[in-house]
Amino acid sequence: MSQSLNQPNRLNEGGRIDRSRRLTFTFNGKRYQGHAGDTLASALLANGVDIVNRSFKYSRPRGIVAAGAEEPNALVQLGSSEAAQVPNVRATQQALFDGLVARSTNGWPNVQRDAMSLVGKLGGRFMPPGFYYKTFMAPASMWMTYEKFIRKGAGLGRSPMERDPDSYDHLNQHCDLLVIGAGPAGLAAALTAARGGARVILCDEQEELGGSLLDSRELLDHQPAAQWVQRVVEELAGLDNVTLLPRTTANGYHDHHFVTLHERRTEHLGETAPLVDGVRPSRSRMHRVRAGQVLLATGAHERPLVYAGNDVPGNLLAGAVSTYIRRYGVVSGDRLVLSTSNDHAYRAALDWDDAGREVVAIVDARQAPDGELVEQARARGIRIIEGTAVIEAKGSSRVSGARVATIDAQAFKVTGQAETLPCDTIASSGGYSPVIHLASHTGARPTWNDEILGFVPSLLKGVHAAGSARGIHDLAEGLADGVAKACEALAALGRTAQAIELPQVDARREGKACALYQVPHEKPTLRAPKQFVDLQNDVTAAAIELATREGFESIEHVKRYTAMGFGTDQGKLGNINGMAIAARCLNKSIPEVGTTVFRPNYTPVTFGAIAGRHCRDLFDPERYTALHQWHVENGAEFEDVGQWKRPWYFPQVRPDAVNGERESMAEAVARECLAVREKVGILDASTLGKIDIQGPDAREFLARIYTNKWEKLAVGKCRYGLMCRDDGMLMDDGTTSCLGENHFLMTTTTGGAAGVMEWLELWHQTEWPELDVTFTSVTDHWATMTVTGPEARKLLAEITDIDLARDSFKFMDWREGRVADMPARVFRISFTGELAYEINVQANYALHVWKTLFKHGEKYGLTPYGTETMHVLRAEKGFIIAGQDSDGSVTPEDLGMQWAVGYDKPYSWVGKRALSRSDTRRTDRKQLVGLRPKDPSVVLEEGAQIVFDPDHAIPMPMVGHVTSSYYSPTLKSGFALAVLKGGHSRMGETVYLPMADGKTHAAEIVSPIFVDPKGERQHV
Amino acid sequence: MQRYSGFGLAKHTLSHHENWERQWRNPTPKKQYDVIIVGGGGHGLATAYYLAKEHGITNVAVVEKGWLGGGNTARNTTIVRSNYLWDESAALYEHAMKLWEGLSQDLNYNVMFSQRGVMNLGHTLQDMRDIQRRVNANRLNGIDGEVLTPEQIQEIVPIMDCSKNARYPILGASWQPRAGVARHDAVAWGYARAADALGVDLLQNTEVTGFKIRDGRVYGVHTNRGDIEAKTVGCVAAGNSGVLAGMAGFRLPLESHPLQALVSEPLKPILDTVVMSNHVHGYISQTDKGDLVIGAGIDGYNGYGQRGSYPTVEHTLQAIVEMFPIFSRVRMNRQWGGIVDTCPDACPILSATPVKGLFFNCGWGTGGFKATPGSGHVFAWTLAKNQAHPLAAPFSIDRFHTGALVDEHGAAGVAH
Amino acid sequence: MSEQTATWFNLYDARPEAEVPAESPLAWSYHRTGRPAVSQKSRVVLRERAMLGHLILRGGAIVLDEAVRQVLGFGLPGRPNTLTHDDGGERSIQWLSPDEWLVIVPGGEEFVLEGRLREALGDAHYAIVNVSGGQTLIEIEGEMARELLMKSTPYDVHPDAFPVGKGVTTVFAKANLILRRPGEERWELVLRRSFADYCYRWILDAGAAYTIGVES
Amino acid sequence: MFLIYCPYCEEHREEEEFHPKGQAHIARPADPEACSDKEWGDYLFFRDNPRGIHHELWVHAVGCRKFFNVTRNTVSYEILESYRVGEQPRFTAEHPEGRPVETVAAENVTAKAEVVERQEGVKA
Repeated sequence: MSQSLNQPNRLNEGGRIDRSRRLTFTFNGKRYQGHAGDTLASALLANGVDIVNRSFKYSRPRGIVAAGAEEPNALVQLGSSEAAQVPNVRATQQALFDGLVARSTNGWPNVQRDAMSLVGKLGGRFMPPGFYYKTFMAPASMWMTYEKFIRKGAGLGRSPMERDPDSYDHLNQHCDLLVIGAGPAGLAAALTAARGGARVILCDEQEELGGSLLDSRELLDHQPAAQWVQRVVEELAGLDNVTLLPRTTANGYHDHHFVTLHERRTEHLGETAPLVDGVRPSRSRMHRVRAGQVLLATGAHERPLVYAGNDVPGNLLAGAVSTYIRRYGVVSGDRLVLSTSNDHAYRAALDWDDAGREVVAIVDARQAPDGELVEQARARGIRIIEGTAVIEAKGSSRVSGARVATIDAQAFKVTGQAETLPCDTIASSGGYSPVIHLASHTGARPTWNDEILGFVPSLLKGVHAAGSARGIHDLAEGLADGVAKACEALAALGRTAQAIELPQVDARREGKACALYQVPHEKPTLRAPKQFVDLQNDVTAAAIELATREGFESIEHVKRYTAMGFGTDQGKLGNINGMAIAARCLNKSIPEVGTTVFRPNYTPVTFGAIAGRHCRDLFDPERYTALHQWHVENGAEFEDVGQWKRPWYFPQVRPDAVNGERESMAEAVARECLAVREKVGILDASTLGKIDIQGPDAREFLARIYTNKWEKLAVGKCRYGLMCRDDGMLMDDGTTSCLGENHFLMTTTTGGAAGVMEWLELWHQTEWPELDVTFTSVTDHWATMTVTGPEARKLLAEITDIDLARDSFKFMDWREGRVADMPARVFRISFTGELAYEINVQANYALHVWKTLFKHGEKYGLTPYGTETMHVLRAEKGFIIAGQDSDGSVTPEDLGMQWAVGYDKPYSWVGKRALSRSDTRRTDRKQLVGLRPKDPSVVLEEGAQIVFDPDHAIPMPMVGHVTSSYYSPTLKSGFALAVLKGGHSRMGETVYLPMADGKTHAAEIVSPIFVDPKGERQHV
Repeated sequence: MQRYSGFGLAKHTLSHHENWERQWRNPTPKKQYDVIIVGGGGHGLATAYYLAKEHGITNVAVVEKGWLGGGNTARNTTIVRSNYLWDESAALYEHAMKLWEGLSQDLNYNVMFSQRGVMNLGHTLQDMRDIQRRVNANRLNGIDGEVLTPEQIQEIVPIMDCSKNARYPILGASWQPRAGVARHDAVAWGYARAADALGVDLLQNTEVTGFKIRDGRVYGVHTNRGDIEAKTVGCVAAGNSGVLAGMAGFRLPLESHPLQALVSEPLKPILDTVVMSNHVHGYISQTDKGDLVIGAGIDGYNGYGQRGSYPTVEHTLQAIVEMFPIFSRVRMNRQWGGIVDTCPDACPILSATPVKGLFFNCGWGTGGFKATPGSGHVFAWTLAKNQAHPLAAPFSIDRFHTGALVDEHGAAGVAH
Repeated sequence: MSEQTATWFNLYDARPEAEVPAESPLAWSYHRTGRPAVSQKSRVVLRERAMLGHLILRGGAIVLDEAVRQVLGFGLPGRPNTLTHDDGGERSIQWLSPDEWLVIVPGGEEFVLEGRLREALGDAHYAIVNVSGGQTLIEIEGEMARELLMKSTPYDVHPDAFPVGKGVTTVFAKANLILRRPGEERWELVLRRSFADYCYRWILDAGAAYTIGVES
Repeated sequence: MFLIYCPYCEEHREEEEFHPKGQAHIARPADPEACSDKEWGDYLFFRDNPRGIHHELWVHAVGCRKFFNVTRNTVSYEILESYRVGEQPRFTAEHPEGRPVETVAAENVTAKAEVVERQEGVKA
């Protein structure tokens, strides 16, 4: 075979690429061409690009090693525009598209000539594992400076600096059987289950389904395996009960068979999702799969051998060599040396030979290998050197030769003279590790199997593994295993499945593999040239040996001390070799050293895909009242209260405005406050929680859940209540009205509504099921408008048929009637201390009532006000806000609200017992008081800490803090509420508030009721 | 103990690193010790170290069922800060902070304590009230801290979305410049090496299976490697404390919950402080290796599985992308879970128990790592003197009966 | 209704007699976000059925069933997570919990219905709550309606798991709602008023890929 | 993410619909005023925290809003059963393989009877 003109390593035929479609791409600023069907890695190899990156710690040149998810080196920064940057993309998993732009993540000024490599060469020896811990300690003050330099070397790729133009979404999936991996076992399993009528999802991380069959030398039914794949995939695609997901990685296996599958929907098309019909589809999608049973057909990863210089570009996995040749028509060099411990890897040499390139030698660690593939190689005249291994790769930016020698793997010794074989590629294979990551996510520890020289997964109930994923590497057996496991999985679901007919596979005799991990060198490991175990994190065999020497004996310690396995590949290639080396050093067996644990993700997933659509405007629900549009149109600023958007204040255009300037918050609030105190204001109080309570035991229930008494509250009356947890601390408050003998309407704080509802149900369902009472949330059903101020009655009278006369509709009464032609419940309760009516109407009609009020209200100066004014007005009256003036450590007594505590109620209500514990009986507890700054122009800072002695040295004994503080336009002074140690008995004393700006404010302890202490105004 | 220094490193380089000594021995358990520490995490090792160093009690065994520092020490997000609300907790964490500040030198082990500042964001008016309350309290307690405006925040973290049109706009933040992060594993190893050098026996793969108790007094422990005796036993076993208390015949007001964390792939330096938000719920920093370390929420159920529920991770990353929209295309590498033992008031227990001679140090919840030196220091004092250290006194088990909780949880929700 | 029970509960028509303008919970959404037109390309169509009567029934199944049959002419759904409806499909009852049902009737009927049910139920233990102002119902239809739901709710909406006649309360994006399937092609979503805008914006966002249209 | 069987909805639902509410079977002392501070503190704050089988209270918050109990292994996270408030578990630390169904059913008869009575609604 000859080679393609401008792609020196591209074969003229073969592979699954589309040669008619040429794609242009840029790598490190240079333009290249590849074909549709290429990965970035195969295209780079085709173009003879050897060095794709620089290593993390030593800045050594690195090339492509693998062909899939296990690739440790070929990490690139993708993206031509700033917003489309993606760091650390694995070139072996990135499909090539036209216009792709990528660069190496490390290397300055470029990967060919990297300045840092000098540091690596010279300084590398000064950087054994853990060297950070042993140095940079003196002088102590210099650490932050040292660290600045250390940080300069941090990272692989870089974050984009602009917002992501793409979107991501989630799809919730459910199935009977999830099959992960569409190689031979997965396809056989999926087809079996699908024909059995089960709901099946089949996913595979590669661009097309088929797995190892896509580059297999084997024949199925006497035809290339890929043809069988095509037939099976076509049949599956035609079935309604099957969902096929190529380009989809199962990245996490969570509890109860919840598996996340990350589908790359558009990454193969461009760096941003291309428009379809004018709509930009999601760039990638997370399938949140709840499966009945899961079958892991995830295959195996080949283990490289660990020998000196094994990181020089041109060292590849044997299987990768085959994959590039057979799947992409790319042969990665001219002269190959294969170093192997098993028969299977011989395929690489045969494929290389088929590609018309020279196989210099096969170096087999075994004595007298005799498998069928070995015989095939012999028959072709390929030189096979037995009992030997590549002990060292020569070359710096590309392999130039392989030093091979006979070895004694058991004794870890080189036993013969080394011979140097000139070559440009070394393929190695030390065996195959089942891909057990997903099973490991479930918490099940894998177990070592000496037969296959690898860890096999332990499986929870409902999880199955088939084929290579559990160490069955033989094709015929793997196919049969897929069928068998699918039948088992379906049986567990109570379904039956018929075994499908399997394609005919020629039986192949394979010789036994031998155990070889680190290849011995003539020099001891600490003195030999670097033998890499974890290529991405630059962890060497010497580092592992040193770690064990220093007492790090658990594999977890070794990994953490050396950083082995902490890269973005999670040690897919290196972990087992690392364990083997640690075991050798500690004179233990691999399973004695520990096991290997993997965590999600199997391969990294963008934050965006995990976040899905829950970002920007949809990050969290915004809850609106029925009057929201009016508030927006009338210029309200909004405050976030829980998920609600509440009007905070309504700044108006200033009377002296030239360009429509609006009032400041202070100005708006002062105006709103005075309007309420002097005329009439209106508040949208719809966000308050409202719970409809019905049943013959409703009253008894209230008496148990609230601190105060409810037995005598008459129909037509309202009462304020405090709700405590059973530890005696206030949790919520609100007004509850008696609508009928067995019917109450409870209100809660805005933020507390959902919690209170659940609280009521908790007590009813678990503690007092004998009480006949029901709770229904009506928060959203009723819109609530508070009309308050001296003119409230006059205004309301204009539009209601309810008799508002002072004596017929008293304070803390409620009435029903019409307001603005709407049936309404009107509650005469007040949170401002002024005459107030809370009007509840069915929310669909709220805007009409609100507007009618304004139509009639203009002449009374009706002013809309927001939460800030509400806070000022209630604080002037000493009304607390649960959660602001109380904080989970405050009892009703601390708040001075003994009047709302029914000490002699027959039932020991929730919170009562706790009030008599020794700590709650203390007299020096923090208690609610008012504070009046000595300087009336001062508005104390909310959260300011209170001291008795302002001259005390730091640390100062603090005796309380300011919980609420405002400027009162009524008092023409600042004022505050605070909790203060023993405050109730300290009226009139002076306290101090030392502030960050150096000023110390003095304030007098006063009653928390600042306005209308006798409460006359609300009764008018 | 082989002394570590830059010069020493150079010397070892010449000998191909063949002469490094073990960082700690692997001793055979003795029959008897003066003090047994159950739990070889950061807190346990620190306790042993300070017992030996400050109180001269060196006949000490640290009994660890797995490997040293293998529990929460190995699985946290490494944040160190002391800006707690209540005087009692602030004093304890500030005590720890002061020890952190000289720890690398004290241990001759670089724990990479990096004081890059911690920012707690406020997104609502109540958040801001809580922040002001806490920062004011910290200031008067002598703990550094200030309240930042959105403009100041933007200056320190230019890549954060501080705009008004965020779902929950950032209204301000608390900022503790002395706070930061440390290299978690190194803390355990540093204490282990220093304690070992003073004579402490570190017994790994040694699991306590019961306590030897007679007449209401402890006199040793049963382990899978035989019985070991001591008149004083301190349990520092984080998530497993409840199980140990059960062996000793009493209950603790503790629940063990999964707490998850995750890291991104390594990125070039982009974030050089720690940013936390309780409201949108996520916290984030960047390690010296370049990983973004992100803390997720605590799962509401009990769990010893070292993993939690996936939606918790989703919510956390939604919060991170909300705060840092540019991270949308950054990729999450790995997630894991720790087991946090949480008290109803989100404060620890440092206390004697109903069994004489048996002490517990637990309940650190999400605050354990940052307290490591302080916790060990105060607990060592308590074990040595058989009486609560003044800083430990407020954290006795009794408080759950008297009601004198130190309610960090209820007060301001400044967890983590 | 006996004299005594009349004072047990407060019940009255929360709807006006006069012509009073009303707004559905989605009024603000239509104003701010708008309604993408339905076209040939629309593979999902959304329509609101605003201003219906919504009642919550609480109590024992047997007693309520008897009363409901008497008043509405069809019974309570017997199994969890199912719904029943009258012949015309205009009136429906959905199981919400072992002692809770949602009744949806044409707008304006709910008050009369509540009165007649109370009469039929007499002194039995039960509760009826009118929640008509607190929620609205939207329908979604079209070939991609199911996939749109899969984007939004973890509940299994496959026909095997969600046959016609089923209804559940479940998670929807970051809100919750009632999801029902009254017909082969039609899904109904009962949204809480205060979350309606969020759900609407979510649906439009998730439905953009299907050129979702909203019927006026 | 757990898949939890709701004994009231009679089907499995996703964890996102539920809230965990701590240890199950915590009964409030019948006479709080007769409790010592210690007893009250035990009731308020002290909970079992086993490694292994644990009985928990959950609420189907986004669903039927009913509280119910779950027996779950806190290490493997396997859920062994869901059962209604007032009923006794089949799987316990002493009987990890489960007690005979009939024994549990007999215990729960009384509890069930009460539930049925309330559910069916009794005409006064």
